Amino acid sequence: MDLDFSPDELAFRDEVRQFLATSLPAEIRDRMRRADESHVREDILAWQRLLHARGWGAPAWPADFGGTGWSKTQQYIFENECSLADAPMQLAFGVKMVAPVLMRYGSAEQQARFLPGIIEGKDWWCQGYSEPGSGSDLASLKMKAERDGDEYVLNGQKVWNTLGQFADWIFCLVRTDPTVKPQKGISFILVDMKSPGITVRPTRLLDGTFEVNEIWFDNVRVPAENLIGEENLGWTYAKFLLGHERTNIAGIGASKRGLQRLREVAARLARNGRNRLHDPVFATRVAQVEMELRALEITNLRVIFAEARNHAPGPEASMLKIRGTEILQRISELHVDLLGASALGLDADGDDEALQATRAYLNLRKLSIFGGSNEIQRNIIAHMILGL
Amino acid sequence: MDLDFSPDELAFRDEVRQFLATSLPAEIRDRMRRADESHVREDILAWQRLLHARGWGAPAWPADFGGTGWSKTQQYIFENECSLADAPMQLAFGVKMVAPVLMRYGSAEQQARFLPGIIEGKDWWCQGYSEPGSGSDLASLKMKAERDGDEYVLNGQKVWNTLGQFADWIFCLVRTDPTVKPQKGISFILVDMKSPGITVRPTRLLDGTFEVNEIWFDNVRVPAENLIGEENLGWTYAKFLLGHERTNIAGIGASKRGLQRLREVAARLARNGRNRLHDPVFATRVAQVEMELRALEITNLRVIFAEARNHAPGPEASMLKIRGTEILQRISELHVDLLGASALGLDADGDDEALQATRAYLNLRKLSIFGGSNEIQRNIIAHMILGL
Amino acid sequence: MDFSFTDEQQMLQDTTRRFVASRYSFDVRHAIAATAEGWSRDVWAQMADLGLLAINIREEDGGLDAGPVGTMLVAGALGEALSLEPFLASAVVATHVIGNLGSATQRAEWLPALGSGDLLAVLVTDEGDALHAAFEAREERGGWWLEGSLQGVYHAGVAGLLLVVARTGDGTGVFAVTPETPGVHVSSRGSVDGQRMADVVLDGVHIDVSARVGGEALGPVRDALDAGLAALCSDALGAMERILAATIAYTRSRVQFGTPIGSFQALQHRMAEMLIHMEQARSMSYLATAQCTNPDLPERREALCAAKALMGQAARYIGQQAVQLHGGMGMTDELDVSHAFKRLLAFELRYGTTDERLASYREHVVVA
Amino acid sequence: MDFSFTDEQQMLQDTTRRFVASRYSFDVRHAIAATAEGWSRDVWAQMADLGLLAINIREEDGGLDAGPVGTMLVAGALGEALSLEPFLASAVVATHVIGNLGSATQRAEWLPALGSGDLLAVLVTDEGDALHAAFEAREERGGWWLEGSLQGVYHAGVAGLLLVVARTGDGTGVFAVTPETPGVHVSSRGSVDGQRMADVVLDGVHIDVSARVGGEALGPVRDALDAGLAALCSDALGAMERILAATIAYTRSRVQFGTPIGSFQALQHRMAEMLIHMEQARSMSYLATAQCTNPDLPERREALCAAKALMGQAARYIGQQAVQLHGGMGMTDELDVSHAFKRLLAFELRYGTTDERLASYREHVVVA
Repeated sequence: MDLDFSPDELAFRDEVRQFLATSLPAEIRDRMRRADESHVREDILAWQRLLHARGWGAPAWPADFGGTGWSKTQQYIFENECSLADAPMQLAFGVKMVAPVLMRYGSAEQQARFLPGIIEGKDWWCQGYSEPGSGSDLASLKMKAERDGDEYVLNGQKVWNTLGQFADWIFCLVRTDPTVKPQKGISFILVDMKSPGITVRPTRLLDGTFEVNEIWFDNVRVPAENLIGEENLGWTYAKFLLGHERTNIAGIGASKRGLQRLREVAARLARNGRNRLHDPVFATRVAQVEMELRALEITNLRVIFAEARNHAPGPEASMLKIRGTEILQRISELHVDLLGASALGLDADGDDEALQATRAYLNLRKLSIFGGSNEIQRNIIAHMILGL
Repeated sequence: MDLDFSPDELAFRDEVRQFLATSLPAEIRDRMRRADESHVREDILAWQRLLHARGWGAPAWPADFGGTGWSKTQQYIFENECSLADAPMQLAFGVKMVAPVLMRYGSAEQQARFLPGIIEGKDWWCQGYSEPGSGSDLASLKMKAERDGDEYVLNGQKVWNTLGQFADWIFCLVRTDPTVKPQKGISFILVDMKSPGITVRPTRLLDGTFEVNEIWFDNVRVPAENLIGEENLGWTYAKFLLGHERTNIAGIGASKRGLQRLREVAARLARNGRNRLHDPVFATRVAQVEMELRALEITNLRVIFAEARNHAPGPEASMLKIRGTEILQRISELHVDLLGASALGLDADGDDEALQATRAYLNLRKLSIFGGSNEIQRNIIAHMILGL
Repeated sequence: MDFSFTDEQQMLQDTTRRFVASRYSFDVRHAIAATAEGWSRDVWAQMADLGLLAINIREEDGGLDAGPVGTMLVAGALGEALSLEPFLASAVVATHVIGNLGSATQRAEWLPALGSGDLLAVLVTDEGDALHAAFEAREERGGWWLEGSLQGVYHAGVAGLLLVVARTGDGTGVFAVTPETPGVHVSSRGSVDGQRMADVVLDGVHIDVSARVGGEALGPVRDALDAGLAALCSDALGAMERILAATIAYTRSRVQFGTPIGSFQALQHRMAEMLIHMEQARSMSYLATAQCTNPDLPERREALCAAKALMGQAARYIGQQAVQLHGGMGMTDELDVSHAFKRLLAFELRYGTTDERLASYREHVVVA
Repeated sequence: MDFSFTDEQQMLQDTTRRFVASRYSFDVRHAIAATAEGWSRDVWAQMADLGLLAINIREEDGGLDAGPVGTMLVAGALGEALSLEPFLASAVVATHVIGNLGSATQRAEWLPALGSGDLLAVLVTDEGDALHAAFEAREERGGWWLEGSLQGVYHAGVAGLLLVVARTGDGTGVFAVTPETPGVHVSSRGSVDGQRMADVVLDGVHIDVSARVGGEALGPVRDALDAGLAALCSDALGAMERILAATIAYTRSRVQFGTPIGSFQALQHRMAEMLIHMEQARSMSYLATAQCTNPDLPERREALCAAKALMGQAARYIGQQAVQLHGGMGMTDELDVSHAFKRLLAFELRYGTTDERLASYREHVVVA
């Protein structure tokens, strides 16, 4: 048993740090630091191109497809260092979600057609899973895809589509057979967002930002060659994808960065008086989070270690999701509580730490809702781990 | 709206205080203070006799039956003052549980036979409700009572019987008709604990004390005249009784006394160093409880006020039960945490505040389990108040 | 001990509730929030017509004098409606200061206009700490010079009269300043709850000696802020009622896995806990109302700190759970839940944060 | 980074688990607890036979030297069995002190006897604070005078050798005292977890100069206590595993309203939360094991404080919920749940309480 990174892993970490220090453009880093999403598409794709140029465009892909061949631990180190350096998160929908499905279930033609655009930072992908009434109960989805010659005709609505307003492509779960039980009649298909009949309406969120969309499909015609695998087997691919969505689910790096920033803000506010971190009551709340985060990092590494041996992410990821999101949310509460009445302002210009703190507090409410609500995660633990 | 007691109520409170100061025997008070239960039967019955002599033997009974005719607010004041003065709690099974059933559903003969022994502090009553497998799901109880001439013959087992090892009488729910749906075949019957065929086995609890019993009934013959009301209508009487069990359910007086004692112990420990209440972190936990208790006292008075107008205790009592028991349990945690490693000892002699604190912490775990577990109370709130 | 309301108080509550029910739907509010000023002068005029702006004016000054309980009931109904109007700032706090501190002339000049809605006044001071004066007043050449700045003063951007609290050298004074006075800079921005607040800068502002409102002002300012705090607590309770009712209704109607999610026990227990928090908050709102005029200042302060701190905790729990139980819908701007959530967040931060109030309470009751 | 165990470590764990499974059932433990001494010399001898008492003795001293990881695995299995034997006191802490501090003669005299189970030694010091010396040692007339008293020393009542930590004037010393020495008063009583502890009074105890164990002892004492803390954390983790497994089994079998109560979602979510607490505790137990020999003392202390504090919180949550979910059965002495609950309570209070450890951690990481 050894909880420390090996010398090789430490050398790798230093290499990543070095790369981030020299290659992450300052204007992108500063926008990320300010949570300024005015250039979100450009920033994320530019960073993807820089990563690709370094050969790190797809940490988790097999080397055959242009991936790094890194171990799970290296991937963990990489993602955490990126968070700590205020680098943009890679867009998961392409690199982490549709790509593994393509590599596992796509045809050679599909792989050749779509994977380069993902790793090279050309195509923006988004996800068409949830529908009105089909959130946690995803298998009840209703959007229709009817075969018509060499095409499918899509009709229906997707909701909680993240950042689809910038997307070139969307991967969708659609119902191709309404006569069988829900899981059996679903297919997985790739749709060009420029197709006629697609309407995207961004939803204004409680923090005033536009991060999710409703998307309507009105007789959208999609070439049958865009179907992944076999018709009506989409549920299998969807579950496979959801398993892959879960890397970095604990958000250790983001939480560490959040605590660093809490210290920075506390020190800056202290010019007018004492540092709030010298208040034992507030400091105890901070210590509590630090402590839980330290434990969660070890728990995360334990899960990674077990996965590397068993080759399958297990229901343990639900624990990481629950505690990880709780910690991120609590750090956002600490930011607001540190700022106190200053956190009331919500429409000052973007360069204001109170505004960022308040926006983050509001926005991060989503963490315990999206990606499988924490209630669903507790159900999974009860059923899959505890056997209840 | 006026949150303060009226001048009349304040005068009443002073009268109660005066009585407690002069009439509560010092040795009883000291034993209660030390949680010394070595004389529990004598102490409780002696105190009942003293209350009766003062005309206060049954605060909630109508004056016709020898009660005080006090308002609900006066009853609340009385119980709280008793707690603050370390007086024994009146034995609820007689005064507060079987007596209201007798007054409402018993015959004149039954009332004349049983009520005097209760109010005069002669008879010790206990309750035969729960059975193995029938706790929260009480209606599934199985203990049989079969009519045989002028008698019922009882066979079965009761569990979680509180203080029945000292009892003269037990009121039991028994199954008189196994053929109908569970609630319809239950009867309510009074049983002399000296009857042949009754075996009482005290259960050792986690704190080493004996507070609850298992009771076996083996062909116990009970005169039919001991049946309350009609055969098979016992569920109605049981529910009526459970409604009455809920006075003083919030335990405001006990919590106030617990916080007083926490201060006393903190001050005594402070002779060796600083008072733990000057540690802002510990003090914040104390303040948190004080604050919630202050709110709960007002909530309790609001419920009493509403009940006095509506003449029926509602599901709001569930809120009082939940928060009241949580507060009592948290105060017991504060006692243990205040004492730290000193609280480890569990078999020192009885006059040791660490021992008391640890025993209380262990023992009070029962509060959220017995009397309708807090989970059941939340179900009640969800169904009866929220309409879910 | 009596938890009933008088017929007059009940009527005031009914009036306000009927008014917001018929005139202040969620859509109306949404439209008002989107305007430049962020509140409605038309609604304000209707509130004046109903007498709501005169409830903190004494009868001898021509008002309704409904007292803390009446104010509690009106503020609660306005909070439930998530009202954006400056009721608390003008009709409670500023009205209080003028009524208690102003000379007969000042009262006669301003109170009728406040009651009729023609004048809107705002007290410019740190609402979280009556002892903290952000401004300095210097007497000179037959007048007063005012200097200082303060951020985040609710509704100061639309006030016709700024009542500036300033240190005077030998105490505390309140000074009536119109926003047009040279050197007065008021810049509005939005608060997280959708109301407007302003940063107020007084840069060498000179006013006439007669602009001082009454004499030593610390007591009346503290009294007015305490009345404001009690009303704010009631406002928050209204928002809690709104958000809990919305959550119950949503979970009853939202179907997943073939059943309403409100039938899932884990969610039921969460809502039961929300209810308990809310009822405890209601008790504390009553306490704040009963104590905000207590002449025993330490007792008053202890009670108000406890009320604000406990209600702040309840606001956080109820607000967060309401969003969570609404799932993705709770994250959007489209339902009332997110707006009530943000109003509850503002409640936590205003008039002394939960942390600050709990620390004060602790110092009063534990260490004492 | 590697979370696997060596074959030797795995074997040690299997050996201990098999041993307690076959020889230390709940009924056996119950019977042992009811004896006057409260532990079993027979069990102790069997543990010695299996080598478990020699795992903290170095190979050159004839031991197995299984290190912190081996100790963690043995202590975890003993904790799961709720073992009452003085493994931690004698085979970990006291053995450590003698091994690291003792002269060659002392090691040769005592270590084999400790490993064989013939000698039982206990370190007499404040386990929560290595810097707090409860005893004074004065050198005089070719020997040492010891004075002082300490309460609640686990297993001191049955030790053949008391290793008393005392202030020497120029530092800290450890002094070997037999309980028969005049002036030594050791009175045993029960701890809440069913183990025995003793109050130790040294009233003018005179011992030979050779009874001092090695020289300056602060470092070795601290090292031994840190090894003890890591083992205690592992013991607590074992108790958590026991109590959670018992709770899951109970809720699966206990039927109410026609279904097992384990099918109620509110209870399922509670148990999911217990699991998360336990897995976080497991991570911290690993951390304590990895760090208890770290030569960087501030780093070690920070890690151990975090581990103890977080595991203390987990112990409280898991213990309380386990009793709650067992309903009335959890309140009785008859199932293992209440005994595991009390062991977890003892864990919270021993080796620095949760509060104390969290405060230390806070001072290290937040204020620094």
